[in-house]
Amino acid sequence: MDPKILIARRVAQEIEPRSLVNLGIGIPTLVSDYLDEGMGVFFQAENGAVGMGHRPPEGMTDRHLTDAGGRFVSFVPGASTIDSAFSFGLIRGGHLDLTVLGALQVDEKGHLANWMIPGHYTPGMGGAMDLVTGAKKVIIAMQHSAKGKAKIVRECTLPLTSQRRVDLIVTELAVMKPEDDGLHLIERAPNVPLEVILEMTEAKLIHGSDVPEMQLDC
Amino acid sequence: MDPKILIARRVAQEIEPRSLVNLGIGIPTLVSDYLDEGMGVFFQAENGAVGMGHRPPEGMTDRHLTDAGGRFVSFVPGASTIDSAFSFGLIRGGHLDLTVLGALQVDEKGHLANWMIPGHYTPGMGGAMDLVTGAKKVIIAMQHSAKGKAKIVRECTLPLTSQRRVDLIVTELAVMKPEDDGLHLIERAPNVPLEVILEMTEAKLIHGSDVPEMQLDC
Amino acid sequence: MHLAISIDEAVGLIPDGATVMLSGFMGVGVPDGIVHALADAGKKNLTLISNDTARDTTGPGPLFAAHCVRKLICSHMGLNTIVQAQFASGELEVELVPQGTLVERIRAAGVGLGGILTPTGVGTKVAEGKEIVEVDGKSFLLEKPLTADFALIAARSCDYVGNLAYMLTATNFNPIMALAGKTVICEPEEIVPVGMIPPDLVKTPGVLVDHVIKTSA
Amino acid sequence: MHLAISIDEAVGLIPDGATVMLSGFMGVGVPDGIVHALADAGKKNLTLISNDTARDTTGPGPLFAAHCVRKLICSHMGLNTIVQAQFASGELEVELVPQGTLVERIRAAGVGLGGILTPTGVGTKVAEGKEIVEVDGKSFLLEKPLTADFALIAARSCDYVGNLAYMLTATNFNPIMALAGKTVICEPEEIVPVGMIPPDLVKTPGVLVDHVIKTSA
Repeated sequence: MDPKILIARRVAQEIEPRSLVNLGIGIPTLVSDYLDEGMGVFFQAENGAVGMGHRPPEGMTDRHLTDAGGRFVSFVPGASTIDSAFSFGLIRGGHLDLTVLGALQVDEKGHLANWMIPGHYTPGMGGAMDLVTGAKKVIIAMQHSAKGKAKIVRECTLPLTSQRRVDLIVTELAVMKPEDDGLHLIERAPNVPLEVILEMTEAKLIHGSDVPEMQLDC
Repeated sequence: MDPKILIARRVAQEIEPRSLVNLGIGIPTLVSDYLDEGMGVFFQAENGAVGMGHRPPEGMTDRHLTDAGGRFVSFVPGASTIDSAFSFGLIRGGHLDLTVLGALQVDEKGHLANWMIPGHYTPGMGGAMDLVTGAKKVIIAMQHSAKGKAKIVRECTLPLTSQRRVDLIVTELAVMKPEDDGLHLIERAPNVPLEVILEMTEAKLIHGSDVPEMQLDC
Repeated sequence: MHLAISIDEAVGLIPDGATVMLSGFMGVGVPDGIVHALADAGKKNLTLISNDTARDTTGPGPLFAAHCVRKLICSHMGLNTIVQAQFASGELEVELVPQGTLVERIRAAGVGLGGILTPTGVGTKVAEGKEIVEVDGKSFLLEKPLTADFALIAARSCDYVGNLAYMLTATNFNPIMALAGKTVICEPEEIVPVGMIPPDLVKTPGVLVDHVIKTSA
Repeated sequence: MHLAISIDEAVGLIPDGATVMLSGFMGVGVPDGIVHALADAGKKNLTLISNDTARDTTGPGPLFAAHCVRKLICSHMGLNTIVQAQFASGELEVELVPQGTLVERIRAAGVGLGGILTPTGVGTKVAEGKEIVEVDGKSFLLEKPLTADFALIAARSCDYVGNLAYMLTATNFNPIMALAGKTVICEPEEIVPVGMIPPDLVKTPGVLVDHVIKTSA
């Protein structure tokens, strides 16, 4: 299975029926493809959409209806438009059930860094600081390492996005959960040996002798 | 002339074309009757109306369209509805050109008291504190005294509505303007002798030897 | 999707002693059905947050007549004789809040801010006991967020997602309180099928609304 | 009533060195006509407040390509290569602000609050040099109001009172910036007769709008 699709499918399992969910750019965006539409999940975007649906067919797009990346989207029945202050009111006010975001680094404490690489690239935090601070649940969805460099580290060396501990980290190799006592390895990807995960991870992972495999139905 | 109508007509002269105006309950409400509709003044009400017009004829009222006193009103062309946060955003944010309010007391410093008489009656401040703090211009429109008791005093004994100095005080006897050096008497009502005004006023009034009369055209 | 509940079910959710935000302005934009039902049910010791107390029999009036309210947080109570009598006798504890501060404190709770910094009330009785914060040489009152166990609101239209549309000056505190109640219960004038309220007309997205009262079948 | 002005007249109002708020989100809901006209006019030393810098040729992009901007206040600039190059070379001074803080700072200026108290950014680089205010044991950043000489905004519809209606996600920062600019200039997609936008559809009352750009006769 494509690593990105594996991650998206595993994250999709975390989504509760009728919840309000914000998906970041990149892998997180793929998550909506693996949800049953009957679950009544509403997707929010920072730019002021509540109830986003897929990109409409060519010829049916409208420049007034886009996601936070500026891509054309549609609205599901019952969708609504809000302004930017209202949008971040939902986010910071604790009305957003879940945000799924990418990361540059995550560390043993569950701290996230995803908005600048000093001296190299400074995209800016956009809505990420508010999302991580305000959402009820934060899931990091990302590839386990970048160009051979560990992204799950002892302590973030890049500027933090928030003091808040993220709730779950999902990669193509593993599912990890930061807790008070450190970072727990709770699932392995199908057919990935424990040793491979430990080798690919700079952070210290807490784990039992038998780490279960992800259950990706279908 | 009825004292209340005299006050309303004099206050009406202060209103600029195309301005946004909030009228308090009582005498201030009458002011709109003495304005030329061609002036394009918009009346705002705290409860979220921008562009209020007169009470509609019987049978044409609607319970969703009222002023801050709960009375039926109409909307002029170009009117709009806003929520309470937006309404006070306009008020506190300095977007309101003028508010006309009643008073229990005003003093030589131009301080206003209009929301409680401790131990006797506590209606509450409603929107008055925000209006006096935020409006570009504040005019007090009231009868000169209440049951023989002076309302224009040396120093307010009732709890203040705001630290802010009001801009003008209009009564059935006089027009007064608080300045850095005290309260200036700038106009007399038609045929009211200076001595009568001084006798009816507890505050010290600064005035020249010849105080001009109000010019109420028509 | 939000299931519509009956007014009795709504009343059953609200225990004695609850803190309740009630929308409306001088009786306009108030969920009158649930107000009367709470009064009839004889709820006790409520803390009521409401812009005003309207008149004796309008807006929140019935709740005072039935002695449901122990503490009132509002900006104006001058036209309700029952409230004035209960305040004078000490039966009713009252916190008066300037109207713009009241709505902004409610909004702050709803949008996750730590409080508001307002010029309103500085140098007055309202400032007593409150922190002053200086910003660039100007003084502001720090007023704290105001939340509630329940927000009881009214709307013109509602769909089965809970999306709300309001009408004219019946809007007032409704969209703000919808942000701030831990449980938000709406009594709409009509419930329409999902999709009937255009996205740009929705003033309160249904994700904020927990229960919708259906008054008829 | 507000008189419609031409795009050239609008450009003439804005001097070099002005602070300009520009609405929009990734190029959507941006007053594109005036952006291009300002770039063509070669304005200099602008301070630009904008959510993001979109891409090289969209949204505020043309202003950077024409070297109009000296200082940028935004939340995201990752997809505009010209901005990245000007930032790297030191030509462009940048203040990065979390998006929710940015919009709330603009709102604070517009609604007369002394600043905002937000949990966002506490314990991060964003908090450096800023005051922390404790409220009931929790820490919040005090972020100051953000105003501008001009707010340049876009709308779907506008009438000759200046009332504005927006469409879908082209709404974004527009209604908030309309509150906060000292002079507010709107470039609508259409101008309609007064009364054609129903009161409940007006998202920005005309009293906030100073000038409306009419692009055709």
